[in-house]
Amino acid sequence: MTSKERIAKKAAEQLVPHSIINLGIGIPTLVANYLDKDAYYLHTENGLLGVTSVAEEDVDPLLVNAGKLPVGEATGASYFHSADSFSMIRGGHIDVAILGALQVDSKGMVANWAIPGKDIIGVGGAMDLLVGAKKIIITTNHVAKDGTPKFVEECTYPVTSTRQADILITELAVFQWKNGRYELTELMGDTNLKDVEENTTAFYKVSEQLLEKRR
Amino acid sequence: MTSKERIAKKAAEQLVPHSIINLGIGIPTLVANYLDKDAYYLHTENGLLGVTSVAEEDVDPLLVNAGKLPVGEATGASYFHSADSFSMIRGGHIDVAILGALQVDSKGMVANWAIPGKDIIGVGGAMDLLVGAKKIIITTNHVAKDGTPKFVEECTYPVTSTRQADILITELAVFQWKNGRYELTELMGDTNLKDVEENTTAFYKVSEQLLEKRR
Amino acid sequence: MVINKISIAEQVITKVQTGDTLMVGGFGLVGSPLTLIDALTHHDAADLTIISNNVGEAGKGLGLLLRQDRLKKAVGSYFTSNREVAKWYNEGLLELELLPQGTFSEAIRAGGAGIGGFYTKTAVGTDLAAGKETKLIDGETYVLEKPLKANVALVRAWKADTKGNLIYYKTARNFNPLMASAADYVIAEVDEIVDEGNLSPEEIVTPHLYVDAIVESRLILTREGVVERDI
Amino acid sequence: MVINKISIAEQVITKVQTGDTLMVGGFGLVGSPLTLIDALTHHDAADLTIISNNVGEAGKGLGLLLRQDRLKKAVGSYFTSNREVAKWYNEGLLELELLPQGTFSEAIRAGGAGIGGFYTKTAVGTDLAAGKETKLIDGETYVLEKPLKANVALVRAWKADTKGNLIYYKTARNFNPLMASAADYVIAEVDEIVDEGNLSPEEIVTPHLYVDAIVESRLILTREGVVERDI
Repeated sequence: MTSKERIAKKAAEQLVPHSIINLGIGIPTLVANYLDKDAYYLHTENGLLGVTSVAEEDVDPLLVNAGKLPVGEATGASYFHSADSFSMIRGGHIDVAILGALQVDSKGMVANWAIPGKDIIGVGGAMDLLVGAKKIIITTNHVAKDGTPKFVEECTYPVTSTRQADILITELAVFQWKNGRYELTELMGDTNLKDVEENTTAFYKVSEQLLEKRR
Repeated sequence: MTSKERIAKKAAEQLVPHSIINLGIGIPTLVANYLDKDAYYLHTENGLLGVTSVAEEDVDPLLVNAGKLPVGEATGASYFHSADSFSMIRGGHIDVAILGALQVDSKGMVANWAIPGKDIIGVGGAMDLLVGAKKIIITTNHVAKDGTPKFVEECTYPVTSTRQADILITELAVFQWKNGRYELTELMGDTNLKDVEENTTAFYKVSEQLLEKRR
Repeated sequence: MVINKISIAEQVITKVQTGDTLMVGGFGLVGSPLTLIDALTHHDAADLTIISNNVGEAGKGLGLLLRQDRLKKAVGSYFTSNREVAKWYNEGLLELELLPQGTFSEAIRAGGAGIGGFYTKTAVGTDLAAGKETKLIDGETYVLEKPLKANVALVRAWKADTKGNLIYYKTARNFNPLMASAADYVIAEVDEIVDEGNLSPEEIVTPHLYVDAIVESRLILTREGVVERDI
Repeated sequence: MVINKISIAEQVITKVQTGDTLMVGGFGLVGSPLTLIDALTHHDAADLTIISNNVGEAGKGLGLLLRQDRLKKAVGSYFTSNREVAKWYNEGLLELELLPQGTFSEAIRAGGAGIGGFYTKTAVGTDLAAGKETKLIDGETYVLEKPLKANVALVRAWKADTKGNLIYYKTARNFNPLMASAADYVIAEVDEIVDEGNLSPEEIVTPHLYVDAIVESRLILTREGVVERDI
């Protein structure tokens, strides 16, 4: 399994069966591979509840997800227009949104739509999902391609919302937002606490249970 | 023909073929009898575009108009929920609303939803229709049951909207809202100007064409 | 976690608690969840705030709950359809909040859609805008209206599939799809339950994510009035 | 007064005038009115403001009009899907107004529904709410968003009946029904025109009162890209 797949699998484990899930582009899309397709309902903001994967020979160019990739239609699926779709999102009817991020900070803020110095010309549904979904899970590589931390003290990129992300999952660790701060609740694979520390500039607490276990 | 029927027929004559019409309760409902059913599209705010009359044997208790009376479904009709229906009304997609009134005044204000001293417990779609329809035609008896004028200097009943009614049709005359006042443009049947004057406390102008014709 | 949404009216109606705000679909009795209302008359929740276009008719539909003195307040657009409402109101036994029908519908949609408020021209300058905030937008005056939400919604649809997707029948649709989106717990009464996949994905009006429980209707509106169905 | 709404793309596209604001349906090329856009590339209206989620793709769909320098401004949520947009924007040849996708959809619906403005929590505290009015409602901060309207809407549907009722195909529905409600003149491009009565009244998504003209599609999106249909 690649590190991206491990992140996706870990995200899938956070989900309660029969919940309504919206998956963002990138690692979040991989989460679908670890879900029982009859027990989870995937929503895509361009207007479909009941997203499935599609075999190459069944691809319909007019049936796509929010990343404009071809998808399939589950039994019991439904289509709706964009205002109805975002009513579901903004109105709190999506149980979990799993999103990627450029940065996440100590205060729980997520930046995932714009890079300073580059043109700000696309946002899509990111802001609506971050505000509206009942639970937010961020899946991302722990550091950027240049090796700099993505889990930082304070976002230097424009934030997507002032709402905290509930869970942050990287190839190194899982962090849960609890009592106004992130708590490292689980180390991924053979990662140790020092690996996380060295690659993180954000403030976080290590959970008591985890410290207990490591003693 | 009864006087109500004459009012309804006159209202029907004001309509442009292929327009979208919403008919209120009472005299407005009768207007449908004078329309070519293939050339007018009747909207009812409880969620149907394409209202027709229905034969007694075909009555469906779950297919009614805004007055909760059984109606039929035209070819090419469509059903929608109440928010979509009022989007059509408020959004300016209804060409004409034909409504009854308790009072209409010199300023064009209409009162048709509440009577002072009686309980104010029902408004329905009256306010939305008066605000949203492109054109408002009021059809009403010229005087109340007790003989007092309904076309008055200033409404003493609570107004339904601050928007002027475009046309007022009674069994005595037709008035058109022009340049900030009503103009009497047509006398009904053998009514003369004195009949109108004696039964009206509102200010109105008699049209030049009518005065010309009567000379 | 709900897997099987198919429920018994008498059991699922216990979701309604004393003091709750309830949305109840229907335009008069058309599209009204008569079976669920009947179940509610046999359940003891009181002090209810009812968000419904009407309070049914005299002694019918929601009119039954009024006679049982179970309603604290009613929010709707046309209470005139039940002549008993005025009496209860005048005796101080029932509070009323009257909204134009378009504002009422839009407020329910806003409640379901996460909209904090909206501006409409409807009612501006009338008694129904008295005390409400107004705003001049592009030279026209609008009144601010707030969203409506509820603890429980009782709606009526025509068919449900086993997942909880709903379609509606003719003008019995009215407020039902809106209310299904604006309550914490949504119970749909339907005439027929079909297997999933039997409703076309394009024609589904209420997607299953809005529906928590499905009840098969026992009481229906016919030309002869409200009757028990032959099942 | 329109009786026969069935039109020829090249003729009806002349409704679009220089300086107009245009709504154009589609999520990328999915559900995009490709035939009408093609007709527009052969018509001389310029200085257009385009309200569309994207400006098509590079050299495809609305991307063709961009290359022709016919666009003054674009209002949408995700211009990244056409890599040429940034270049035009940076050279000062194209104005952009970026909205969150939910706000964008809701603003179009509001335009069609006579709503003067609405409050959303989306974008509060972000760069996209900069300069916008906010309001504290029940302890939470919302941002005021204005309705979007247009002179002409170009939409794509699956089938129209001869009256102009529309139904849509899968995720090609997207913004099309909303835009059909929010413009003074609405042209629908469809794959098939059926007789009235052939669409079920319960499944019609866009009632005919919203549609002024119907054009049969000539260009469609297939797995091989945009191609001419065999008719």
